[in-house]
Amino acid sequence: MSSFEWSSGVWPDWCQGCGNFGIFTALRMALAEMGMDRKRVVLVSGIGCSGKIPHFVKATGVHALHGRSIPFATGIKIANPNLKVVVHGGDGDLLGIGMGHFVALGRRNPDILVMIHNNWVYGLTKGQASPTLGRGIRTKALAFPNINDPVNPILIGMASGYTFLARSYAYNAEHLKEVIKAGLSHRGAGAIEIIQPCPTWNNIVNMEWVAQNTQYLSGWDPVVASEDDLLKKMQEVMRLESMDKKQLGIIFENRFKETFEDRLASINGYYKDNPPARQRIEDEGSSLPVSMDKTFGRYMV
Amino acid sequence: MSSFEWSSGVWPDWCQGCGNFGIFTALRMALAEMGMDRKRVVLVSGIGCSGKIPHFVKATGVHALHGRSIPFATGIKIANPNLKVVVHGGDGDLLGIGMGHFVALGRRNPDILVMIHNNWVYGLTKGQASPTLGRGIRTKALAFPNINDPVNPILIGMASGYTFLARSYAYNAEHLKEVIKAGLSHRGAGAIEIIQPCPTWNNIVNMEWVAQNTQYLSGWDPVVASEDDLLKKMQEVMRLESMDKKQLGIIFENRFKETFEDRLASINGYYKDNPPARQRIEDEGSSLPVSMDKTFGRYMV
Amino acid sequence: MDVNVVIGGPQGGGIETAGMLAVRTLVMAGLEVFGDREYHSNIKGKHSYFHIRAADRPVGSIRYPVDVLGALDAETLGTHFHEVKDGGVVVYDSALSSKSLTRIPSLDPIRVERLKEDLLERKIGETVEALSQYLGSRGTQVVPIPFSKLLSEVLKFPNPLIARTMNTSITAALLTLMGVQQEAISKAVGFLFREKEEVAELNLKVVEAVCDFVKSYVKREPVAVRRRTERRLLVAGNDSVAIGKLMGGLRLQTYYPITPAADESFDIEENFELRDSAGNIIGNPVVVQTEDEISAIAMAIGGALAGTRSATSTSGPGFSLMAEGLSWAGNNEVPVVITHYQRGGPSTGLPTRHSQSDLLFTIFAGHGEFARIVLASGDHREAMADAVKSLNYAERYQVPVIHLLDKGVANCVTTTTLEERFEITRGKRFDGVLKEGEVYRRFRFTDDGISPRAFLGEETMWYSGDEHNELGNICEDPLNRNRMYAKRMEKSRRIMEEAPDEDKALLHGPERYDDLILTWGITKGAAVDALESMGRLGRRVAVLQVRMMEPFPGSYISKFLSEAAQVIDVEANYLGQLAELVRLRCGMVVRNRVLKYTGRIVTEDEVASSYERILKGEERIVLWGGE
Amino acid sequence: MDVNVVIGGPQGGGIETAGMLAVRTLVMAGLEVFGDREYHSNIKGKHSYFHIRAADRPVGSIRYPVDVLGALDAETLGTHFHEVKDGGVVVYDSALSSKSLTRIPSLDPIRVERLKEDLLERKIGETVEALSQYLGSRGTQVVPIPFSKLLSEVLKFPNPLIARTMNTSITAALLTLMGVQQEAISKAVGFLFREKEEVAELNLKVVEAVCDFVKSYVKREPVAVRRRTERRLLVAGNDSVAIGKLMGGLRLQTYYPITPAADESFDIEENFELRDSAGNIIGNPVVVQTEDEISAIAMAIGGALAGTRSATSTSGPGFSLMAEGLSWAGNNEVPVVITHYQRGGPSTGLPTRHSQSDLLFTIFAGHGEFARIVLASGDHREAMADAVKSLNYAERYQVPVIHLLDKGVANCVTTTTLEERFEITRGKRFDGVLKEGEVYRRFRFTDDGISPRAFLGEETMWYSGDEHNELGNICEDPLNRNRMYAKRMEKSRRIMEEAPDEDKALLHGPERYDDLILTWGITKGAAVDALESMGRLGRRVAVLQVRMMEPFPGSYISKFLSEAAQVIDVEANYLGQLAELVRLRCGMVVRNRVLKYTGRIVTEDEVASSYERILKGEERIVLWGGE
Ligand SMILES: Cc1ncc(C[n+]2csc(CCOP(=O)(O)OP(=O)(O)O)c2C)c(N)n1
Ligand SMILES: Cc1ncc(C[n+]2csc(CCOP(=O)(O)OP(=O)(O)O)c2C)c(N)n1
Ligand code: SF4
Ligand code: SF4
Ligand SMILES: [Mg+2]
Ligand SMILES: [Mg+2]
Repeated sequence: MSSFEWSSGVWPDWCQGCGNFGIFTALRMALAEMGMDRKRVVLVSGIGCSGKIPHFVKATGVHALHGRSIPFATGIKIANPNLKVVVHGGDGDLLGIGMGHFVALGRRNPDILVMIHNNWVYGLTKGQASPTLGRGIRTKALAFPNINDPVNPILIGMASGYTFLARSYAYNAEHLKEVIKAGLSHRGAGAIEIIQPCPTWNNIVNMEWVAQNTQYLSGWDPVVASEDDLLKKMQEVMRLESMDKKQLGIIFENRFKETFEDRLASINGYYKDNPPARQRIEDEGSSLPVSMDKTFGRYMV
Repeated sequence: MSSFEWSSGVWPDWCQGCGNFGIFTALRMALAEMGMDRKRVVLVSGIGCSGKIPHFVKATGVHALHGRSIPFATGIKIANPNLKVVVHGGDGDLLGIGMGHFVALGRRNPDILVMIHNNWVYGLTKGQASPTLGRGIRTKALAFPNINDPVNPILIGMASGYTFLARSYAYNAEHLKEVIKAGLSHRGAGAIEIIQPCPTWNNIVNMEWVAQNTQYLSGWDPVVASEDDLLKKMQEVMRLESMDKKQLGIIFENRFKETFEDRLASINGYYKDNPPARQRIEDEGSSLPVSMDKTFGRYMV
Repeated sequence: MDVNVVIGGPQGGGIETAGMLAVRTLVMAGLEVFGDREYHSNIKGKHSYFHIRAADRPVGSIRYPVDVLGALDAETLGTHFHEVKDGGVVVYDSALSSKSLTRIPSLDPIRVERLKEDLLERKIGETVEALSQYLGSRGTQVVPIPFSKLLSEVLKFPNPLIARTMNTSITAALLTLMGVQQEAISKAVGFLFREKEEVAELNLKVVEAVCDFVKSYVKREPVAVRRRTERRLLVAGNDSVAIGKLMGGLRLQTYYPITPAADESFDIEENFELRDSAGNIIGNPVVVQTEDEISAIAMAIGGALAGTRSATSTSGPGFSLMAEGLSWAGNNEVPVVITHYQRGGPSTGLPTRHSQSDLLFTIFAGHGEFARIVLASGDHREAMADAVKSLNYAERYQVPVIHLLDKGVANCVTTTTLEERFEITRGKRFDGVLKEGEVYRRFRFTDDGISPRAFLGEETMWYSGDEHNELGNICEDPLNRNRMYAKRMEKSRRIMEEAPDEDKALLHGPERYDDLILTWGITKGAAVDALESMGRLGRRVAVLQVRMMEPFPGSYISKFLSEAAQVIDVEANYLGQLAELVRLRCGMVVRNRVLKYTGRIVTEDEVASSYERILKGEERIVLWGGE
Repeated sequence: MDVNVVIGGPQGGGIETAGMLAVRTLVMAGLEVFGDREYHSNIKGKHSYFHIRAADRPVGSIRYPVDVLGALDAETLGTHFHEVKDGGVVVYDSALSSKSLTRIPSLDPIRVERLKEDLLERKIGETVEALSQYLGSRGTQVVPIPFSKLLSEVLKFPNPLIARTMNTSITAALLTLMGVQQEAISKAVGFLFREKEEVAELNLKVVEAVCDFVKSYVKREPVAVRRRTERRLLVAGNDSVAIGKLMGGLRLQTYYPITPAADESFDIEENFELRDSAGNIIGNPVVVQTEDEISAIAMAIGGALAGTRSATSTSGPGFSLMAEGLSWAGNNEVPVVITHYQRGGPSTGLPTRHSQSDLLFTIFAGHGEFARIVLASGDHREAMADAVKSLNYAERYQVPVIHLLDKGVANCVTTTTLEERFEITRGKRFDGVLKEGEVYRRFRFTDDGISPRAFLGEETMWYSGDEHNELGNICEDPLNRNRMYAKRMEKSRRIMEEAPDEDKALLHGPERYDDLILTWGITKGAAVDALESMGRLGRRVAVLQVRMMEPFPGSYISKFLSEAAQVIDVEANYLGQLAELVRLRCGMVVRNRVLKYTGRIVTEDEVASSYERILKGEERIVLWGGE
């Protein structure tokens, strides 16, 4: 299946030169190369330029609420763990209004991959500072330089318990595709920070800036080798993230943590075979013949 | 002024043996010893057992909304930076529903101190797991062991940009008092995680547990010595936080970051002398005589 | 028989168990029982009480004055003594006798002031002793029992154990004084502590010792035990809803803890192994505690999209936070259920107290316009059935449903009968058939306005909070807009056409009436119970209980209202929100309003006496009974 | 004179500048102008247009068909050609001639289908060329101008520059064709680009070249320039509100970006140096972009508690998220202002389109009951004055105020006169006097129900979302509850008693009328503009514009309604929410409803023709005009 077949045919209405085109391309390539079953792929997105992406992809799309794609996705995944659930959102969406959910996802570690379209601005509302914009920077639409410190999604993600963390670049579709594939293959909560130029509002982050301010990781092993290795790996990630240049590639992967699906199964033995979306709930229009004594005995008189 | 004079006289309705009593005591001691002006002290709290504390203190109290004490406090501080604004909240309040604001506070770094009453449970709603409860732990009211990973407020705080981070213990009022004093003296966003036993719902964290699972920091210098020292200090904090025992004391302090008040002043030259709450806005019942041309010239025709 | 009992003490001091023990005992004695729990937003120490009414006919409310008061502390005596009938019974630990009634730190200063004035006026001293003399002088049977002495001497209990069984002691004593047989008490104790054998044994001993001691004080007729054959459930409203949801096929419940909703989720979690009569597991729900209510509604929506019957359960503050998600569900025709238990507002308000003040908010919550159903239950049996109906309505019409309850229903306990089977209708499903080249259209325009629904994973499809075309893709075209908007909105009309009358409103009492009490929620119980005494005033009175609040059955309701000479609205809020809604939807003005917003439920006698006052010309009556 | 112009092109392609250039030029020519912006929820590429109406009397709406269409792309021609008057003017770049009208990727598939049908029916080919022939055949003056050639030959512009000045070119051309003098255009260009000298110069050259070229095509009378002496403002509603807030003493604005509210916060930020006539700074507001709307309302409340006039500005989704904070503000009697610009719902809906569908939601938003004010402005002048009034009302009654606007007001541009002084009333303040041992009571019971307010820092005090006593400490006492609840609720009555009539509703047109148009918000403009033509049908017609929505001036409104033979409700939603509100509050049924929910504003002619249809017996009319 070619990546072309993953286009829905809806016209992508991003600005010329928008990094979202690169993400769109890389995503389709990854889905095509992995031979995904489109019926099982659910892209859940927030509101923003980034949030429109599911409409353009020929898979199921849930264009949710600003900042709430993660809980929508979590609900879907819990109800039907057989779906491949992917989240797309802007930096404002996921790390501003949605920060509480972003952290909560790490704590749960469901098998959901989050792609952060990081353009440092609120694109669709005309260029306000997003939570990733550096302090002192004044992008096009700002009346004053930004006075908030930026969040680093990798560090917040690590502190929140994400088990897969990576960074890539929207205009390097090949690299991004590989990172997405790795993210989709990982079992657990993953986040990819995608540097996504927004030529319309972000006059700082252009190709030149990226060339000067990023660097592809080489010789870096992101995988936590053993539980004892965890601290060292995390400290190293911290070092990577404090470097002048943004590191591109897979930054952190921890395969030792159970997924939320496994955890649910641990307290609910029927979960795996019988997740909510698969359960029978009626019998020819009637509720199932529950045994009152066995199930509700404590209320009986 | 004795700490007794900082009691409002309202009966604290916490359970016998609740760690909140210790926090209440230490707070009053700190305020008394620092000779604070009670009119200028504003305690802002969330909803929970912890959230009731401002009612018991003879200072101004704003018992806000569940999870929203931080933005209430931020609005107060911005409007009147001459107030000493302190936040009290539960672990559920600040790190669950309020996590987005908790992170945002770090990014802004206003001179606000946040005290996290960490009892690992939702006290006032009868003992559900809070975001700090360890995975696999089953406190009294839980039907099953907890399946979420805990957040570590220190690590999340560090990733969010807090400039003062500490941990103390509710039953060690003397230690806690000193930590609070240090926090109140620090200029910038501070957070103190207070281990707060909840004898009613948390049957795990009792005095014994604390004795076995905590340790007072000694020989640890929390202060970031220079901007270059930052990475190392943060890596060290990570190490401290990955130890089996919880470290008690001041864990991290960074004095190099401008406060939000300073940042506002940097883009708004009149802010310091003339913050919103101090500005004149009328003249004998009329709006001030604004110069239309100078102020609104661009709209004039 | 119609007996009212209050057992009070400090929150966390065993009042909950005491009350449930009394309730269960009385139920086991074959009586109809209704129990109301009143407690502060506090875990331990503040005053809390259980008000129990036992009668030989079904009851859905409480009454004042009470026949029996059992006090675990002095605060209870000071707070409730004025509510005891002359000739009633008051039981307490004789160790309290020297206690002050007013120097009690947990007592609200406002309450202290009022109590002092009251004592002064009645010329009562400030101690328990003084109070008990006063009560005795009014013909009340005051029974201070030396429990400590009794239990230490007879049972050789150490002090802490005596303290821990004080609730059972007091309860056993007051039940005995009411004429209940020891056997019934012991049975109830056995049931309550069925999972803790040792505790059960200790408590049984206490019962024995206490009953033995109290026997001589009994002045009442023994309560005759009625044997009942039908199987019943003894439940709080929270339990009812949990059972209904489970029976109704709910498989995903999300929640963020909040009073008085959280117990329902606890219930579901604990009852999670649904077994058929052969004992086989037939499905098990997942209960997820979320990081906030925004997440709770979002996850429930996610579950619903995936084809799972999904709900979330909350109260006012949480519901406020769900408004945005509700609007998304409305736009996307998502069958999701929000179970909303009202409590005292605004804001945190009176978080553990009753209220019916969110009616209009639930009807208009969420920006923009969309169809929704708001279904309000008036008692425990309805709560259970409506939980099922809500899930059915949601899927049948593909709309969000708000199942509206209140703290009264949530926390009051009573018995209800058991339906073993409920109807389940899942609505129009996509049959999987697509023509060559055809793409599944989630929002296909159809004649009946309902698009066949496929679950996520069955086909590719799109959802969007933006206005969308039939495929679910964003579309700003004005004509598509008009059509899609109308498709969503016209569901309300359809629902109203198809809903059975019993879901719209219920008439209690005579079919032909002079005056009509208009009410809803738990307040219905008081109104129905008051029918008999209201009927004695010479006019025929009936009660109209409205159940479907949105879409509102305007013409159905109007018909009932227009047949009444006087309509009297009774509800637990300030505005008379149901009366306002009636004005909005029926264009009829209900001027007589009996309102209560203290956070305590409306009592039978409050309804009866208000009716009388209305007949005498009063229009707006504000109630305040209950502590 | 009454001319309607549409200039369209791809979003981000300079339409905004083109429109503002045309508007300013026409204003400078002394005309009254009203401009409506229509754009997709998209940054670049989707179709967008500016509809401008210029007349010699004040106007508050637009009309169809239009006199002049200026097209920057083929999509504009295909989309709007049917809206051009026979005999009108169409201007576009001749380079478009060979373009297809239907093979345009940015065009919605639904729109493509409809366009194809339309072209087929009218027997027009699918190219611009074919369309222009068709239009010419209907008497329309079609003017394809070879801009590229012109600018490269005359001005030696390189291609990119030609593209970037295409908007000025088209605008200059169409203004010239309308009979506007070049001088006026050049002046407007000079103003628009006043901060970028080079750009100004380039554009001035373009104007010169284009005007020169187009001159020969002009068939219209020259527009006579009227000199006006009074000072006016040319503003969008967002600007109006920003100016009003600044004049009204706002010093803290919090916001989370959302269309169509965010521009207001930009405005305040940029206008932040308030200077008096001597040029001295007299104060400067702080504008804070928050992490979400929950934080926005919470911070604004915080600011208000500290004594700062504080507001937040949002639209539907954000307002939904503020419901919980609003309820806290209601409980704590906080003077905070929420400026709410309605847009198309539900959910994300039509985020850049007009709507008036949040009326009932704003009135009932937030759990529990509390007093609030909802004040709705109908035009730009009101928007400014009401921003001040909202701040005054909030402090005077210590209630949250929702200043209710819509996308229509927010984004439409027009001129308004200037008030240089507004009344400021800060309400009852604490005088600092306390008796020995007395503690400041923030919620003191007073005769007029308003407690003297101290700001944080002036005294110690308590606030709580829980029910509280006079001190602000948690209190669950039932009698205190009744009193404190009533204290809050009774404010509504007081506000209604004291509000001046002009804040309640405004009657436009004759004082004695046969029929009455009931409306609100931007829709008022269309209704008022339609008065003249409606009057021609032989009946006296007036317009009642309701402004205060909560508390609702029921009796004041009833009086007007009851004097009309027919009342016709006109608004931009599905239900007719104002008509519903009237039913609720006045008990009067307004059956005739003219509704529009496509997201496009109601036009003058839609009101006029709907009125005619209503007279002929139609009851519910759904409008759909505008692309
Ligand atoms: C609750 C809510 N608040 C505000 C908005 C308005 N809004 C739309 S997109 C957006 C932000 C977009 O920024 P980001 O998430 O970074 O996405 P981008 O457009 O940059 O891809 C906002 C605030 C909304 N849709 N919902
Ligand atoms: C929006 C909202 N949701 C839920 C609640 C109910 N609630 C009251 S206290 C509380 C949690 C308390 O836990 P925590 O914050 O840890 O405080 P603690 O009681 O343990 O001190 C909750 C969920 C609420 N008040 N508001
Ligand atoms: S505004 Fe920026 S992010 Fe949005 S579509 Fe345009 S370039 Fe992309
Ligand atoms: S429940 Fe726990 S936290 Fe709350 S008052 Fe009791 S002991 Fe303290
Ligand atoms: Mg962004
Ligand atoms: Mg807690």
